[in-house]
Amino acid sequence: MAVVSLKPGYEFPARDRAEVFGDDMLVYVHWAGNLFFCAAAAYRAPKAMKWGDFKANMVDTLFSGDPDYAKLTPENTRWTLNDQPLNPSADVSLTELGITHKDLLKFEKVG
Amino acid sequence: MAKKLGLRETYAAMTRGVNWTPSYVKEEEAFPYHQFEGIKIHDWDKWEDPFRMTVDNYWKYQAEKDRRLYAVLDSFSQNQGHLNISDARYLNAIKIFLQGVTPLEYMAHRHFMFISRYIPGPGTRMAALCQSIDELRHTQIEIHSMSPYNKYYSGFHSMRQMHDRVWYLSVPKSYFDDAVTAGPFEFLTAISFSFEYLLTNLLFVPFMSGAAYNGDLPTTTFGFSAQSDESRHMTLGLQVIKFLLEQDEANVPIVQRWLDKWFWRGYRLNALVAAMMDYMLPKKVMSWKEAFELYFEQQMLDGLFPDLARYGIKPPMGVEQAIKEKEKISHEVYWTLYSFGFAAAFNTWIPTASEQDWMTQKYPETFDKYYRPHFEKAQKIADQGGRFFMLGLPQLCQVCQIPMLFTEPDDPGKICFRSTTYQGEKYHFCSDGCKQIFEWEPQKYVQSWLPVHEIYKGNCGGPTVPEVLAWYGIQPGDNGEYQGSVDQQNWANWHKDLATV
Amino acid sequence: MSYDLSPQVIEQRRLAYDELTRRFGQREATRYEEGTIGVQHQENFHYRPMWNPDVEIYDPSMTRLKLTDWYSFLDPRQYYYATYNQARNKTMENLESQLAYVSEKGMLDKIAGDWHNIFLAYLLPLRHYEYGGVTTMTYVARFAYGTSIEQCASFNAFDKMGNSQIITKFALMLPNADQLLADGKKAWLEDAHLQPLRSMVEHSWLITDWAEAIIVQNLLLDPLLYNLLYQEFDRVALDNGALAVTFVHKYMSDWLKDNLRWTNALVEAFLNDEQHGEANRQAIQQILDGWRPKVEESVRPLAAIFEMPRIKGNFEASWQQAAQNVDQNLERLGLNTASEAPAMAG
Amino acid sequence: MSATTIAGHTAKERFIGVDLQDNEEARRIVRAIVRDNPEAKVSQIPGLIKVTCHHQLDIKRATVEQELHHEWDTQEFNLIIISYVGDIQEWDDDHILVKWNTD
Repeated sequence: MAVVSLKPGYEFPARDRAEVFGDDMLVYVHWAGNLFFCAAAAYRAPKAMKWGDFKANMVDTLFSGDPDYAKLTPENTRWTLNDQPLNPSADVSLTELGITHKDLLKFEKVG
Repeated sequence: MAKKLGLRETYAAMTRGVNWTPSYVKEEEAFPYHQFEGIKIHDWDKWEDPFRMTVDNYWKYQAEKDRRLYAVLDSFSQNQGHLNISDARYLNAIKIFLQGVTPLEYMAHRHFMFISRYIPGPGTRMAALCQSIDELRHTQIEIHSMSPYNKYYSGFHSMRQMHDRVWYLSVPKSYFDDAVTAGPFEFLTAISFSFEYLLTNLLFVPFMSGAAYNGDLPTTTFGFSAQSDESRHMTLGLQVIKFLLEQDEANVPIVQRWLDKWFWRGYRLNALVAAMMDYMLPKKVMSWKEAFELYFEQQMLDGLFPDLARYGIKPPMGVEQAIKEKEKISHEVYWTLYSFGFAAAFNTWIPTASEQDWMTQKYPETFDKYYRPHFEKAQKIADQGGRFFMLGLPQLCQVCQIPMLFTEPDDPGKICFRSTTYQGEKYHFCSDGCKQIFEWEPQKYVQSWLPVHEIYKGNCGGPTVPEVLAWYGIQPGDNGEYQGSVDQQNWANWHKDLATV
Repeated sequence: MSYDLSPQVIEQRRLAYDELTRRFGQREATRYEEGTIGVQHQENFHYRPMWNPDVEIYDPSMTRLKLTDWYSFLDPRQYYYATYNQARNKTMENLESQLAYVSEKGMLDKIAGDWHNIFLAYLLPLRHYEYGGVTTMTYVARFAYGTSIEQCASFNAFDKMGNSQIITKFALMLPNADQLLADGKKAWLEDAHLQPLRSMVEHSWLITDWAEAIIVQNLLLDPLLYNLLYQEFDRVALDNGALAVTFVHKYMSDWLKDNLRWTNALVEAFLNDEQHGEANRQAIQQILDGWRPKVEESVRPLAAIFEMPRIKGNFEASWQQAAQNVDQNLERLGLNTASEAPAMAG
Repeated sequence: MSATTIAGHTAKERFIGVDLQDNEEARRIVRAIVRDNPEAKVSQIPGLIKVTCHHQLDIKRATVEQELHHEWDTQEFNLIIISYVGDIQEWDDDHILVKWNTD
């Protein structure tokens, strides 16, 4: 059902639309299967940032707060982007990996 | 000599009798807002207000209530009553109340004036006018009741600034902003019915009883005193719904959708209360689950909804999920507050061993399996001199604005992610309910002021945590771990001194 | 009590809420200050109102007047909810005991029969006037900026409802009350001498600038009407032995004085604002000059009631006196009065 | 009934009731309520007294006045009521009636 409004044209630009963030974008990262981290983390990251930098400077910094994070290796970690498999390599940019504004990344320990 | 009139006749003469339809200005110019929502009213005289409160009686009884209330507050301050609460940890629940709920009382005050101004029915206008100034009363008695605590404890000092800015307070703020920006009948359905009738007992009664049990005299006193006004507000809420449903069959689906929306909005807001009840009261009256069963399932589902079924109204969207969630939300929310405690204006802590055992007993299906392990791991970190925080910012639900912490209804081990795309932008939701609410009115929720995104846009004082905390008005001691906090140390010192007197 | 008071010194960490210490420095705050200053939300509103997307939930642009600091106005009566209620409860108890006395002594039975018709010509219809004033003031209470202003407007709205009900209460003491109330409403809707007033009230509901609404109702309309009826016509009632109603008149005229206290203080705050004072002065003067003739035209037909009692009143003298009272108040505020204003066309 | 067949929820017996502040006046009024509504159940949780009943709860001025030993205006009930469950169907000079609309 559409919004009901007395005045026609009850229409506003999305407050957090992609253009507001310029060359950056918002990305969410969730550690699936470990709810010691209660929710996905939100980041503002440059679109051109290399995956390796993103992982080392943003993801690792936060999730290493759980001692169990040390048990994760590239081999036993599975990544998804919007629930589709993702095989990131360190020197590829976020955009090249297909990540766009407000996308959800999940990682999970397998095996 | 005139005959003595009863309550009913006096009330009718004083409210109904004075109203008239304007003829020198167009009616739709004087009352422009009560039709755009599609609600049809044929006869305002069918409105019943069983309370029949007139202004003279109002002044009389309210003055008496306040006389009693302020006598207690004065005596509390004179006698250093704050030293008699069960434990300083308890006050963290009260800080959240002042930061989160008191500003909503004020919002209600202002917007019931809107209802009183723009609804053309005289019974409704009088009831709304009384409720408006009642809500001003609640704002002020809460501020006054907590003022003595502010003088000795952290977290009470900047209620309004925090409400406008701090991340977890955007949950209650966006809830009420949503209600007041809707049309008048939706506002009444949202606040008078869904909040004041459907959910108020769940929020207030166990909470105030908890205050009584934990020796918090001011909160007990203002709470019960406010609740006596609340009974009038509940009556208004139930009357609003019955009246809308009886006036025109075409109102039924509109009201049903509002009920669906506002039950879910209010229920999500209550998730904060769930955490406060189970984790922040050192002496516990009942668990969230028990309160939910008594005040929602028994009183509302079994009590109220059969009455509404005759109009074709069904229990609201999301009720099944809420029933499933009673086993888990208090734990999921408290764990989130603990994890982000560095940025909150209250303290958090690991529950004591006996408190954890109480949780096991109250939540045998879930606590030991899903939540106790978090506290054990956090304890291990603490034993090594650390304190676990999730040192980042969480993803938030676009509608309820709570971090995306809720799990799938049937799997407490898996976060519930929902999303949609609107005009090329992605939106994320914590539940089917919040997603549905967005899809009904996307033009509204694309405007949400999401605290996490605002920080990243640079609108909250700066890019670093200290800058954001300064912008929030959070001062050292307000936030973080309770053990070793200013409040904890003071409490220990004050009671050590007392022992030697 | 689990401890001994005398040797116990526990140092206070704070004297008051931050909002207040920022403003007043390190000192304790009063309950009025705590419950008023800075309470209204100020920023980061989530959604625009569907009923008017052009404004924010609280929006300073809803009046053309401006204050550099919206809390430079504080209620001189220092009313917050509790003190307001106690004050009103006291005056109400006083009125009730007076009305009980009136009833006990059968004073209403002794009023000459023509007074029932006179009540029908002013007092009974005026309970609708008061109710119309509620409508104007609830608008102000919702849209005024800042708690200190809207709180006064909220009490003002509730008072107006009270004033309306006090008239009803009085009417209910009269024989045939039901009929009198019905006839009073008919008079309000139809009688010629009341139509300009009803038109004025209905038009005041459409004023969108809330400060304008306060100025019109509280500085012009209420004072002129109250002075004319509850001061001037009160003397006529006394001359004619209608003692019973004088308690109601007195209540109303005391209320007007009380209500003028906050209104005048608010106008002074607007006029004295360092940055916006001069612009405010011009705007207020324009509002006064624009509305004064309409207000006078709406009240003047009440001349009719001065002719009704056995001992007639001198309407022209009373009118001069009532208008003069309005002027004196405006002069005290440093504003121009009707006589000084440029002649208004139409 | 369809209205209350909710997954995960077992319907219990329906009741109505009032929650009152635990003070001297309320305790006396509760005595009056129990006299007029013999099946009413009284229970206590910290700070408040719960009076619950199936079907209906009728609070009568005359009985309350006998218990209080002074005149009592039904509107004074406003001073002690904290909450209620049900629908207040009547509140006049002589009594206050709480019940649901359907049985």
